[in-house]
This record gives sequence, C-alpha cells and structure tokens, in this order.
Amino acid sequence: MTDASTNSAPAARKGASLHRTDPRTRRRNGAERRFRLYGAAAISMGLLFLCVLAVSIIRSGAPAFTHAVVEVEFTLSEAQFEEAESQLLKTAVYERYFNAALTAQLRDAGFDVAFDENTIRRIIGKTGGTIRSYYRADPDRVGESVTLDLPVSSRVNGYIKGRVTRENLLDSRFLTQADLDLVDAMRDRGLIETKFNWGFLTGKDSGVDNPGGAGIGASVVGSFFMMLVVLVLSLPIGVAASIYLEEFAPRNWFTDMIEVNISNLAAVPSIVFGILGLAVFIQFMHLPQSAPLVGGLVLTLMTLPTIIISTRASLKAVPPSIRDAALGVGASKMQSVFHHVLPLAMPGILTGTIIGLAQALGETAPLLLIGMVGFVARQYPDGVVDGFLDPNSAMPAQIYTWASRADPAFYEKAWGGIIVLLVFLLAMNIVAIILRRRFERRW
Amino acid sequence: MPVLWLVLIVATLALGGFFAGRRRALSDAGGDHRRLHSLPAYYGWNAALKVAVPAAGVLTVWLLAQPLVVGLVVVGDLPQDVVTEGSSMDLVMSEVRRTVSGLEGAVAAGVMSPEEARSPLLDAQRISEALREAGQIVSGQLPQPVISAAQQMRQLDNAGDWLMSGAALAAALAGLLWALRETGAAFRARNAVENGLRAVLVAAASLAVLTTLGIVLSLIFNTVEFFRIYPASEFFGSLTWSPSFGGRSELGIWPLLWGTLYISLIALIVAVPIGLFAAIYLSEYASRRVRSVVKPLLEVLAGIPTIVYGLFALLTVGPLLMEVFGNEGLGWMRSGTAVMTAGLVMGIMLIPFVSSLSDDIINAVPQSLRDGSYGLGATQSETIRKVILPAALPGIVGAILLATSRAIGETMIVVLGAGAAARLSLNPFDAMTTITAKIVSQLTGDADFSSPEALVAFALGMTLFVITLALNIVALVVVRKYREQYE
Amino acid sequence: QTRDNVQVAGSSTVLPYASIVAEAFGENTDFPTPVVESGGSSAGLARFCEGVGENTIDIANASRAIREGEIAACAANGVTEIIEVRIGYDGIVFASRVDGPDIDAFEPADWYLALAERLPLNGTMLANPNRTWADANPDLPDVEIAAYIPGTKHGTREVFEEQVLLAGCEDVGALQAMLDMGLSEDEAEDACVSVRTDGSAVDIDGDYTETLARIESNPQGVGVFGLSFYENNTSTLKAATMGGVEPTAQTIASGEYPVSRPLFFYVKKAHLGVIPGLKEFTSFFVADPLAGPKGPLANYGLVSDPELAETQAKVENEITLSQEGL
Amino acid sequence: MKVIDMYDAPHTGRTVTSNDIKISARNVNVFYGDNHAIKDVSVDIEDKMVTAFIGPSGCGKSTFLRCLNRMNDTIESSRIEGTICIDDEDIYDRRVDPVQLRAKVGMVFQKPNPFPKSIYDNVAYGPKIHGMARNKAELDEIVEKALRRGAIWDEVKDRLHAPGTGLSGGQQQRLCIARAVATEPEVLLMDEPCSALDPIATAQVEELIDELRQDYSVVIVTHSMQQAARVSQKTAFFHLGNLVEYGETGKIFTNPEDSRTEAYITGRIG
Amino acid sequence: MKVIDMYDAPHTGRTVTSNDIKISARNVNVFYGDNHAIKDVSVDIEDKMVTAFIGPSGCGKSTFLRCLNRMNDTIESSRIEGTICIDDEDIYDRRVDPVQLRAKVGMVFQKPNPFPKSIYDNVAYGPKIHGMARNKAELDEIVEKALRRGAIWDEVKDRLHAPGTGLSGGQQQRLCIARAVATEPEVLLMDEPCSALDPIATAQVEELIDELRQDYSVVIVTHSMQQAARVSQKTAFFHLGNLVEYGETGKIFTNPEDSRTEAYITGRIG
Ligand SMILES: Nc1ncnc2c1ncn2[C@@H]1O[C@H](COP(=O)(O)OP(=O)(O)OP(=O)(O)O)[C@@H](O)[C@H]1O
Ligand SMILES: Nc1ncnc2c1ncn2[C@@H]1O[C@H](COP(=O)(O)OP(=O)(O)OP(=O)(O)O)[C@@H](O)[C@H]1O
Ligand SMILES: [Mg+2]
Ligand SMILES: [Mg+2]
Ligand SMILES: O=P([O-])([O-])[O-]
Repeated sequence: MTDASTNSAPAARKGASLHRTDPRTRRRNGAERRFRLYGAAAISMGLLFLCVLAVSIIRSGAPAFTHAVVEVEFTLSEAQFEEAESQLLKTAVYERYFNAALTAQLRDAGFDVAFDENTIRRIIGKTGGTIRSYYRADPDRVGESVTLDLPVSSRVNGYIKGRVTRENLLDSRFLTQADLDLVDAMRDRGLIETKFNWGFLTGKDSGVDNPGGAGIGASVVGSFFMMLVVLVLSLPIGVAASIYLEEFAPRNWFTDMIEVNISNLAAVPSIVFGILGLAVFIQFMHLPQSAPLVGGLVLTLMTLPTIIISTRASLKAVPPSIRDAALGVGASKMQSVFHHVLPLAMPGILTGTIIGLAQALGETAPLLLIGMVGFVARQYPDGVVDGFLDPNSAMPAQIYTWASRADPAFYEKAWGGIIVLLVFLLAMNIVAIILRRRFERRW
Repeated sequence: MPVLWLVLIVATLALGGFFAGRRRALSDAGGDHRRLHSLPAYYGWNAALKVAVPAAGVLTVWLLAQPLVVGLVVVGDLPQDVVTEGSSMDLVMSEVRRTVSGLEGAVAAGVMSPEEARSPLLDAQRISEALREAGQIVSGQLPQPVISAAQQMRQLDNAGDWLMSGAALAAALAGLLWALRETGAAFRARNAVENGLRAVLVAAASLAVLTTLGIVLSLIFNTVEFFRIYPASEFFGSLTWSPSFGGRSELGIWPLLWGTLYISLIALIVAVPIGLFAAIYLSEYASRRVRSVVKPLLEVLAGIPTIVYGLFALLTVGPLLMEVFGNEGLGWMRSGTAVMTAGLVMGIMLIPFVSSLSDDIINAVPQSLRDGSYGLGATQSETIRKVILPAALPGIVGAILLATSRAIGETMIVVLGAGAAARLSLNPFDAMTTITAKIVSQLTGDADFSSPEALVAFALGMTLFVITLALNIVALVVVRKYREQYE
Repeated sequence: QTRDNVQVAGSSTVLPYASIVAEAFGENTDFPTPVVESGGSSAGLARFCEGVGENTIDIANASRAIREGEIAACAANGVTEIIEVRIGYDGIVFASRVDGPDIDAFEPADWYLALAERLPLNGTMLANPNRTWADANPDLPDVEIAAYIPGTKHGTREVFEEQVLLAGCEDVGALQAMLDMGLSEDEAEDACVSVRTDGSAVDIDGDYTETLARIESNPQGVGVFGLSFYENNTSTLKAATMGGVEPTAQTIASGEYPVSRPLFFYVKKAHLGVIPGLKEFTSFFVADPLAGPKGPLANYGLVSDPELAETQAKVENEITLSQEGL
Repeated sequence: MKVIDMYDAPHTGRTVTSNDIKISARNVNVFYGDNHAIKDVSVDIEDKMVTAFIGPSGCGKSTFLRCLNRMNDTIESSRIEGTICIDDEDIYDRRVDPVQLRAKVGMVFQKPNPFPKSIYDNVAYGPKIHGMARNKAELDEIVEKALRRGAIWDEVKDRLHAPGTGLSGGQQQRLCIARAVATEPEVLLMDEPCSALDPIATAQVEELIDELRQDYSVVIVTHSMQQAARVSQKTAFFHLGNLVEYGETGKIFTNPEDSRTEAYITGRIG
Repeated sequence: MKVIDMYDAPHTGRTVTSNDIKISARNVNVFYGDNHAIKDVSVDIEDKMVTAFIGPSGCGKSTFLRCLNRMNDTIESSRIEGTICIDDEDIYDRRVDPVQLRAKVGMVFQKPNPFPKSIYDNVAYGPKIHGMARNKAELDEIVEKALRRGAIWDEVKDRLHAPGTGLSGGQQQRLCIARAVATEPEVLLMDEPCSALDPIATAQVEELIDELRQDYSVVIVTHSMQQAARVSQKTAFFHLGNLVEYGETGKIFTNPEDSRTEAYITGRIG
C-alpha cells in the first residue's frame, strides 16, 4: 500500500470511467497478469521438464525394442543331442554345434571375407540356452532340419544400430574390427536383419554376458502382482484409516500422535521399509524371499502415508454443511461419510493413489533387502498364487540392475525398460484419472 | 477338504445368510420393510458378517496354529540324533515338510498308492524313486526318522484339516443361527453392521501405529548395538563423517544432516513454487480440458524412476550448471555433482506432489468464497492469495509435507547428483550427501556387518526418524493454528 | 510353501559372475534358476548369518573374506558350518577416457602423492600442494588431478588404500618420514590413506557405471574400475599400467599386477542336501567349464583361480571353515 | 409409523402418554468454547402443536434448536449441559442412537444446504436410507409428494435430475424443506424456513406446517412476528441466551409478561 | 454532479448527466444452459435512489442482480445477451475490467458467505485490497464504521478476532453487509439482506440503506412488500424471468398496471 494510492483512491474511483482502468486497478491487474503468468510458467516448466525427460528416455530406450537376428538352417543329429546332454555345460555344446553349422553355411555361401569359428562365436550371441530349450520342448525336432532365428551378439547388435562404430571399436576378445567385415557381408546378403525384439517385452533377465537374451516381461509380471497387492491393500486401508481419523476419532493426544506418526512414516526412507519387511515378513512371518507378495506388502506400508495424507486433506476440504445436511435427514455418521463426503473427497483420494502407486512402482531400495533386486530370472509363474509367491523381480529393480552392468548394451535395455515402466504407469493410472474427472465438481 | 473349498463354502453360507437374514427380518415385519429398524440389506449384511467373521477367524487361527502344533508333536516324536552337527531342528523339519509335500505330489500323480504312502515299510529308496517319477525335486538321501516323521505329519495334517473344516463350518453355522435369532423387525441391524465397519476403520488406522512400532523395533536393537561400540557423543558431536575400513572411522552425523536439509531445501524451493503455481493455474485459470490433460502429465513426473532423474542430474543438469558456475563460468563449482544439481532435479520430481494434491484441495474450496471476494472487487489473484489459499491451507501443507518427506527419503538422485562427499559447507555448488543416501550405502557396503561402519545406518535411520517426527509435530501445530475452517 | 530354489545374496562385484552361473545352471539342469540378490558383501553376509532354515539364504557372495567378528555372529545364530569358496580374482584397473590425455602409466607413489590429504614436507605435515598429475610425477601429463575413486562403502576402497596408497606412501618414504616426525604407526598409516577432500578426489558410492559416466563428462578424469568392467568398455576407456604392468587376466593371475582381490562365496553346509539344487549349484559354479580359464566367467573378465582344483575338491568334500582351520 | 425405542438397549416398564409433552428441556446450557450461548433454558414443547422460537439475531435460537436433535454434536467447540427429553427419554443418554433421534426429529437448516446431487436424489436420500419405499415407483411418489408439500414441485418437475445446487436461493430453501418432510419425522425443527420465500411460497409452507401439526410437532424459528402469530400455538422468546418468556402465542403477542418480550415485539429491542 | 467521457478516445460534444440514470439495461437475456432465466429485460435504475426487485422465488431476481456487476461471469453455464450500461458505459465492453466494476458495484449475496477468517479480517479485506487505509489505525476505524453501519458492532466488538464463520445466521448476514459497505461502492446490490434478521436489525439495515441513498444507488431484492414499500423509491416486479412492471414504488403498490403485479402484491400468485 503506497501513500499515493491511499485514501485518495476511493475518491478518485468515484465516478471514474469504467472504460479507463484507474492506476491502482492497472497495477493490481499487472499483479494479476503476473500471477497468472507465474502459473502458466510453472506449468510450462513442468511440461518442459517432462518433455526433456521423455525425449531423452525415448531416444536412449527405443533401440532396446529392436534387435538383429541371423537366420540359420540347422540340423541336430541324435548323436549330437546325446553328446550335448551328457555334458555338464550342455548349452556350450549346442552353441558350438550351431556355430559350426553357421560357419559351414557361410562357407557354402562363398563369402570373400576371411573368417573362422571364433569369428562366428564373437558375432553370434549366447544362444545355447535357446537352442537347448527348443529341442527339449519337443525332442522330435532332433534330427530334423529346422530354421532358427537367433540374435547376434550385443556388440554386433550395437554396430548395426550405430552404437558401436568402426572408429570406436578396439579389438578385444569380444569383437574385432575384422569381424565387422563379415557382419557387413552378411547384412549385404540379407542374412542379418533387424526385427522387433519381442523377447525384450516377454523375456526374463539374463546373465551379464548375454544382453541379447534379456527381457523385461518377467519383471513386468512381478510388478503387476506387486502393484496388485499395493492397490488392493493400500487404497482401502488408507481410505479407511483416514476416514476413521478424520471423521470418527475423538480429538485427543492419542489421535494427534497417530496423525503425526502417519505423516512421519511418509518421511521414512524407503530402504528402512525394506529393513522392516525383511524382519517382519520374511524372518518373522516366514513368507518366501524375493516374492512379489512381500514386495507388495512393503510397498503398501510405504504407500499408505501418501494415500492417508491426501485422503485426509480432501476429507477436510469437504464443507461441514454437507455432513450436517445428511445427518439432519437421519443418516448415520457412517452413511453421511460413505454417501456424501467420500464421493466429494474422491478426486483427492485418487490423486493420492496415483502418486502413491507411481512412487511404489518406481521404487527399488526396499526391494533390495527382500531380495527382488539382483538376478532373479525365473520362469513365468504358473498361476495366480505362484505369481505372488514365486521369486520374481520388479521393473525398477530390473532397470536398476541393468543400468549397473558393464556391457553398454544393457544400458540401452535399462532405458527401454524405463519406457515400458512408464507405459505401465500410464495404463495403471488411466482408470484413476478418468474416475477422478468424473468425481470433480464445484459447490 | 482344501482350504479353498472351505472358503467357498463359508462364502456361500454367508451369501445364504445375507438372504436369510434379509428375508427373516422382512417376514418379521410382515413383508413391509418400512416397519424395520434398518434397511433390509443391513439385516442381510449382519447375518453375512456373523457367518463370515467367526469362520474366517477360526480358519486363520487354525491355519496359523496347526503347523505349529503339528510341528511340535512331530518334533517331540523325533529322535534327538536326527539333528546333525551344525544343522538345526528347523532344517530337519523343513526337510520333513518337503517330504510331506513330495509324498502328496507322488500320491496325487498316482505313482504311489495312498496306502503305500502311509505304510511304515516305506524307505528312502522307494521315496526317491517315486518322487523322481512324479517329477518332484529330490535332494540327497532321506534318513528313516524323517520319513516316519513325514508320514506322521501327513496323518496329523489330514486329521487337522478335517477338524478345521468342522470347526469353521460350525462357527459359520453358529454365527448364522445367532444372527437369525437376533434378527427381528426391531433389531438394530444398521448399528450392528456399522459397529463392525467402525472396527475395520479402527483396525486400518492402527496399522499405521503398528508400522511405526515395527520400524522403531527393527531399528532400535542395532541402534543400541551401534551406540554400544561407538560413542554417542562422537556421533552427535563430531563434525566429520569419514568411515574407514581400518576401524578408525569418524561418524559424525552433522555433515549428513546438513546435506539432507540443504538438498531438501533447494528441492522444495524448486518444487513448492512451481507446484503451487501450477496447482493454482490448473484449478483457477485453466479450462477443464487443459486441466484434464496437464494434470496427469505432470503426475508422470512422480512416476519416472529416480534412477532416471539421477542420470539426468549427472549427465545433463550437472554439466549445464558447470558451464555457468564452473571454472569457465563463475568459478563457484568444482564438479557437476553438487547440492544444487541434486536439489534442482529432485525439485522437478516433486512438482506433482505439490501440484496435484493442492489442485484437488483448491478445487474443493466452495465457490461462494470466491464469489464473496470477487463481489468486493478483488482480482482473481487476490482472491486466490488471500481467501482460497488460506482456506486450502491444511491440504497444501499436507502436500508440501509429502514432498518434503519424499525429498528427505530420496537416495538415487543424491547419490548420482550430489556426489558422495559428506561435508559441511554453505556453498550450494559443493558436493554433499544426505542421511538417507548414507543409510543405503552403509547398509549395502562392504564393511563388516557388525562393525560401527555398517551399524551406523540404523542409528542414522533412527535419528532421521526422530528429526522428521519433530518436523511433523511443528507442521501439525502450524496447521492447527492457521487453519481456516470454511462454513 | 517350501522353497525349491537356491537363494544367494551379497556382493555386487560377484553378482555378475553369479548371474552368469545361475543362468547357465537354470538352462542346464532341471533345477529352477537360483535367485541371486545384490546388496553388498556385508548385507549378504549379515543375512547369511541370520540363522539356518528356509527363510534364510543359502549362499553369500563376498568380495572379501569373511571376518572373525562375522563368523562369531554367525555362530551365535547357529550358523556354525560355513564352506568358503574362492571363485577367482578381480583385478582393479585405473583407466581414463580413451580420447583423453595420456595418463597411462602409474606407480602407487603417484597416487599417494596425488591424493593424500597431507604430505610430510620439510618435517611437517602440509596440505597436499599437488594440483596436476605432473606435480606428482613429472612423467605424467600436466593435467589437473580428477580421480574418481570408490566410496568408503566399497570393499574396493580398502584394496585401493592398502595396495596403492599405503604402498605408495612407503615407496616414497613418506611413511618413514612420518614415523620420524614422531607419529605413531597407526597415525602414520592413517595419514597415508586419508584422501584429500578438496574435490580432486571424488568418492563414488554408486557402481562402475557411475564412474564411467563421470569420466564421460570429464575427459581428464581417471577412474578406478574392475577388470571385467574395463574390458567390456574398452571403446571408451583405456587402462593405465601400474608399476609398469598392464592389467590383464594373466598378469593378475600370476600376481605381477599389484592391485587385485579375491572373490568368494560362502555356503551354509546345513542347507546342503536340504535345499534342492544347492549342492549341485555349488559344484557347478566352480566346475572347469564355468570357472576355468576358458569358461564364460573368465571370458567375462574374472581372473580365474590358478588353484581351482583345490576349491573343487573342497566343495566336493564339504570342507567347512572350521575344518580348514584344523 | 415406527414404534421404536430410541434407546440402543431395549428397556421396559415405562409408558408415557406422548400426547402432552413431546420435548422437555431442563436447565440446558450450551457453550461454544467460552461463549455461553444458551443459559439455563427449561422448556416443554407440546405434541401436535407448532412452537415458535423468536428473538433477536444471535440470541441462541438456532443453537437451542440444534440441541433438540443433537446436531450440536457435530460442532467441535460446543458443549451442552442439562437434560432434554423427547417422549420422556433423555436424548443425551448414552444409549440413545443419535441417528434414530434425527430420523425422528427432522431439521431444516437456516442456510439452505442441498447435496451436490440431483434434485430428485436430494429428496429421495432420506426415504432411501430409512427404507420408506418398496420400489422405484413408491419412491417417485414419495419424492413428488414431498416436493409438492415443499411447494416447489411445479418449478422443478421438469428438471428433477438437474443439480440441487443450481436452484435459486428460495428454491433451495424449499428443496430442503421437502427433503426434511420426505422422511416423515415426528418432530420437525425448522430454522427460518421462509426467510428467502415470497409471500405465496411462505403461505404454502405455513399451510404445510399447519398440516404437519395434525400428526407431528413442529418447532419453527422465525423473525416475523406475523408468521409466529399465524402459525404457532406456543411461542418462546429468547434473549441473549435466556429463555425470557414462553407461553400461548396469543398471550405472548398481546399480553407479554416480561418487559423485554414486550420491547421486542413492539420493535424496541433487537 | 459529474461530467464524464464515455469512451477512451477523446471526443467532444456529448455530455451526460449521471444523476439521472445510473444503470441502464437493454434487452438483457440470461441463460443457464438451456434454462432461459431472464427474458429480454430492459430497465433504467436511477442514481441516488433505492430500487427494489420483487417477485416470486425463482423468477430471476438474483440472476439479474448478478448481471449488474458481472458476478454471473463466474457461473460456467451462464450466458448473457443484451447490454447493461453503468454511467452510460457498457459493462460488458471488452475494455471494462470486471474487478474495477465490482469495486464500484458492491454486492451482498443471498446466502451469507463470510470468509473463513476473523470478523475483523472479513471486513478489512476489501479496504485492504483497495488501499483505502494508510495505516492500521485508519483500517481499524474503517472496520469499526462498517460494522456499526452493518448493525453488528455491539455484538462482535469483543470478539473481532473470532472467526466470522462462527457467527449466527443473522450475524453472518450483517457481517456480509458490513463487508460490502466497507469498500464504499457507488452502487450496492443487496440480495435479500434482511432475510435472517429480526425486526430491529432489519430496521437498522433499512436505515443504513436510506443513509447510503444520499450518495449512492442501492438495488435491493426483497420478499417483503412492506420492506420494499418502506425503503425503495422504485420497484421492479419480475415474474418468470420477465420484468413485468417497473415504476415508482408508491404506484406499483397502490395502482399496478399489470394484472400479474396486482396478483402478486395482493398475494395471489407466487
Ligand atoms: N447456477 C444455476 N444453474 C442453473 N440454473 C440456475 C442457477 N441459478 C439459478 N438458476 C435458475 O434460474 C432461475 C432464476 O434464479 P434466481 O436465483 O435468479 O431466482 P431468484 O429470483 O433469485 O429466486 P429466490 O427469490 O428464490 O432467490 C431459477 O429457475 C433457478 O432455478
Ligand atoms: N459455531 C459457533 N462457534 C462459536 N460461536 C457460535 C457458533 N454458532 C453460534 N455461535 C454464537 O452463539 C450465539 C447464538 O447463536 P445462534 O446461531 O444460536 O443464534 P440465532 O438465535 O440463531 O441467531 P440468528 O437469528 O442470527 O440465526 C451467537 O452469539 C453466535 O455468535
Ligand atoms: Mg440462527
Ligand atoms: Mg435469489
Ligand atoms: O558389492 P561389493 O560388496 O562387492 O562392493
């Protein structure tokens, strides 16, 4: 309030034209415009950050969705099968057979590039596991001539995608400059082609020396079961707890204590929830290790405060007159809450759920302690119960492990995994977002 | 009877109870539900609950107790010498249990007749054979006592299962009878059901207390252990944090605490204004269409895994800041990882925590308050600042508290963005680290797990817990003081 | 529900190798793929020592040998029989960006002179005045010191302190100088390994990918890596020699290259024969086709143990730590 | 009509002729924090009669009214002392279920507060939770009847599914009246039900009140002496939290005992 | 008497005496979605006079009143056609700043809506944003004066810092009146300002209106014919969204032209 404007202001206003804004109003409108601008700027800033992040995620992650494969005709004789199965490391033997077959095939094709079996070994990825399971799945295939699509090694894959170039490649036991000649020749003949990598979407984790075989699918399933637990437990429990505290609990030091406690739980580092989960669920309750059920329980505890805090805030925001109106016609407290207050508080509850689940979905640290981070490459669960109880990983854990692996090919996988995670997140939230729009109203 | 079946039967009974209770109440009122105390459905629910809750209780208790009881009986009958040196009864018992499930599998697969499975002549040879045939996993040679114990356990389990089914069904039926007997036109079914519901609400609220208790308990022992081997005066008094494997560590909390506060502060300085202004814009200025698109988009920021933010800090923001504040620029910054880097990036992550929830709360402020203010010739921004925000204060404080909590609990961004240096400095362009980051790193580190370097993680966790508790009490008091209850 | 898989936890350094073996174990046997958790040697051992039983892990990976205190803690919880299995060695290499300045030949002394917090100069301890590598060793290029070293949580840091800093400290005679100045042995050793905090040395609490990222954003940086990590990233990194020896599997196995450490895993004997596949997995891990010099582990960068055969025998006979001690 | 005890636990042995005194309040004191809003009020409200509460703004009429169906329970700072009996049962007894009490004692609030739902749902809500309708058709009928009694049917019959909050002030007030009568309470508390109504609507509501009186008791707060005189048989005059005078409406308006009452009705104190 | 330009661009030759017509509405139509709430209403409201809007509940009085200071802008579903000029300036003109308009044309709403702030802050809010006080003392003075004019000073002078929402219905209404007068608008729109007030308070507010009339224009919506007759000089009768009749208050009440007006004031249509 400046002196110039005081006291004289109303007098000056008196009878002034509405079509000409007086100086004070102009100043206030300036403030208004600025305020509005801040709002717009804040939003643009948020969206800008989102865009930058999205672009960098997509740019780094998109290559994970394709891979280069070699198509090879291959016959495994009965004797070879027996021989391989008698070994300790059977897969290595299959791999050798396959590489030999490919070498022969390439020799027949008459390439004018010099190569040997070692070259082939470096070009082709780890294939033994795939081949063995192919034949084990249907032993009749032994002896038949089959055509297999097998991925090339991670570095050749990188070369084809442009991540590895002849300039930055130094000869190593993983790949040499000379090998690339053969790769180029094979590409010219169409023997190597780039395909959509379904295996990435459906597969499970692989050993660190086999980036080509790594897939996010199994951990998507793990995350799915975990989020199911989180959603089914944290939303009802969170809402129920909030309703009790906000609508029913007497106001005393004890409920104050609960209130403070809940907010405080939100500030507990997530890894501490992991410590708790390990102690309570695994060591005390003997639930299985590395299981999505336990992960879900731990994340539920972590998500609860978020949901409770937002639910309470939105319950508080419902005007008391609504409650009075309901009580006045003879509704019980419970009825007034469930019929009137809760629907009006729904947008905030759903927001809490969206944010809480988003946080839970992306959380790694607590999973570290209950054994879901690391190498958990299990088959898909056989059923719903196994889905909860069988060891599995989760998307963020998978991404985290990939990101720390030495082979740069895994780096790309990690970003690809992040894309999958974000798609999962959006899919998970879409229902809540639509519901929230439905419930929004002004009164 | 498999548990699933039992559950299904109880569920059916509950459903039946629902209709029976309803019917009975209605018939007692002569078919005119206006003469009932409560809505007919409440009588149904009352009956359903009285069927389901006792049965579920019996079932849960039984399911928890039976393995214990059976285990005790079997253990009691086992000869002492089956537990070999270095092993434990626990392991023997898990072997017994595995054998039991193996036998079940073998019988189910038809490789072994039920009689044979019970036969005292059954030996390890035959079991391994049968199990292998049934496609079960076999490990080693089973000692004879284990096999007998397994057979005994099967029998007990079997008997127990039947008893359990009986007990659960009896409980369900008793509940049903009880409910039907009390059902009558004047019976206060709504009150009964609501009391049940209220118990559920209380239980849900107590879970938070239990969690807190659990956290305190899971931290306290190791914290005490830590203070036993490392002086508390040093922990709270020393200004240096330098753990070392040689056992000459200095583990002062202050640099970490300072880093935590500093980074959180910067994150909040970024997130709160942006988030709040975004919320205001969304709820007060933006059209419904814009709002319904932008809000979920901003929420994606909360869902991006923190490792992405960490890398973003390390690879993008850090170098960017270096260009301005680094040696080539103002010369305040020595490396890309700094409090500023981590704070900025964390702030971005926290935007939706502030914006989304605040938006909902602001939106819930009654229109009549806005009208009142506009009617006095206030501009929209004056209305927002002076009327709406104060009215929405509890929710906004809640949102900010949530963001603060998240900032304090964040690790990945700190590790990648702020560096790992524990240092007390005022320069926001210095590398620092936080309590949480150190909890994680000491917990997953390589120091001997019973050494102070590892145990300090628990003490740090406990201290942080106490500090945030104080913070929350302050917040509660502030909200109480400034809350403006509308209507 | 009874557990049917082997549960492993521990060192993040051993994790890559364990993952290779676990994957192969799943592919080559009918047992389910073991679960290998990450989380650090200490955390792994802590869980290992929580007791015996299904709800505890069977194997702990460690990038260092188990300590006395830990053995005692284990025993207190009933974990008395522990089989120690050494799977090979991890070389520690010093590398910089392939297109960066030629910082490619170190002596331990260079690191000591570059990173020590304070140096004994003219009879007193003075803050380290060296700003560039050339200050530490005139043979090195004149670029500012920017060293990314493992943080204090990492076992590698311990190895680095003992085998590089302390060795360097002795080599240049600083240790002796300090003792002459009247410092006790402990104090002197402390001074040898305490690292400057003025920003020339940056602790990395994350993993090697983080170190790599830092070096990518600072071309003059020098980082500390595991051999296998380095070998997988030779297109970005070039390793320096240490004491004139190039870090390779051969030089490390032969002991020529001075900086390396053994990797272990620990098996709970009580679980053998009880947890399906545990015994098989243990033998599988150390079998020649895997851990041998031609196996996938060596191919990935593990320096295979010249005494692998003894380890195999130990696993076969389930020799525990206490029996070894006898 | 329901014949149920209000007490949670059934009790026996006491029968009361409910025809005389419906509500009896004894030494009621109400505090809002430190503010002593109702001071030692004792009053007997008769059945099948209309009782009017009059008094200057802020004297405690609404407060006392809200005590009668325990709506004051919802105001955190408020505290009540004394006893209030309805049909000789203490409504502040531990055993009383306030829900049932409120179903029996309906209320129209001073500020119209429709639910942010459709007009239909606003009215149907009470009957629904009290199970007053067997089916949709019956419910429709109840709603229509209530809206008619609330003198608002004609205005809203074409927009039953429009939100109740989109009505004009007077329409909202009548909607709230309709909502309250829809549940057929035995006692109806009306806090200035006609404050926003035009004379015709007022007359219709007064007619309703008269009609309700045949079966129920009605307590009405009003600022209009004329209205009090027109509709009520008994009148209570409140002043600064005290019940100054209570008696036959005719007597109060023609021959008040207390000087303050006289001053008020002749327009000298406010 | 003021002589003002109507437009931004300087022009000459035309001067308007603002003493006659303060507000002139021409062919105003208002829609709420499909609901045609105001139908082609044209009316001239004179300066320094009190104009009363009467009409049955739901006929559009509040709606029309809200058009006069563009409060209808805040209702999403509403749409307005036609022109409304204040001092010969079209208030729906692009150049008009609704904020300035509302400062000039104050409003008391039908439902009292105090801010959830202290009583003092409720009243001080307007003067503060308009910069009407140089310092705290002046502000205190303004607040006290406004509360006195709102006839509520005595009741709240001891609890100025208690929340405004903790007042009784009638007190809230007077608080809102005080809040509106505190900003000294040129035109004051009052939507049933006395609906919850007792006769004395009503008389005090009517006195205030009379006092305000000396300098400003007042438009008041009321359901009380007596009140309209007492305070207003001009009366407009609305019915079903139409402005049926507008003229001297005396004439309207004694000798209405339209049969509907007559029916209404004699209590036959509602
Ligand atoms: N926000 C709204 N949305 C839709 N319709 C509305 C809205 N507000 C009012 N109406 C309708 O517009 C018509 C005029 O309403 P208005 O509030 O102007 O009546 P009124 O004359 O003020 O009546 P009262 O004396 O009852 O306050 C009514 O039919 C009403 O239902
Ligand atoms: N929620 C509340 N908190 C604090 N004081 C209150 C509250 N409600 C009412 N009061 C105070 O209690 C006294 C009585 O209020 P009450 O609402 O009963 O008055 P009333 O007779 O209904 O007046 P009106 O005719 O204006 O509605 C008043 O002084 C009022 O300020
Ligand atoms: Mg009142
Ligand atoms: Mg109106
Ligand atoms: O994870 P590490 O224990 O090997 O550092």
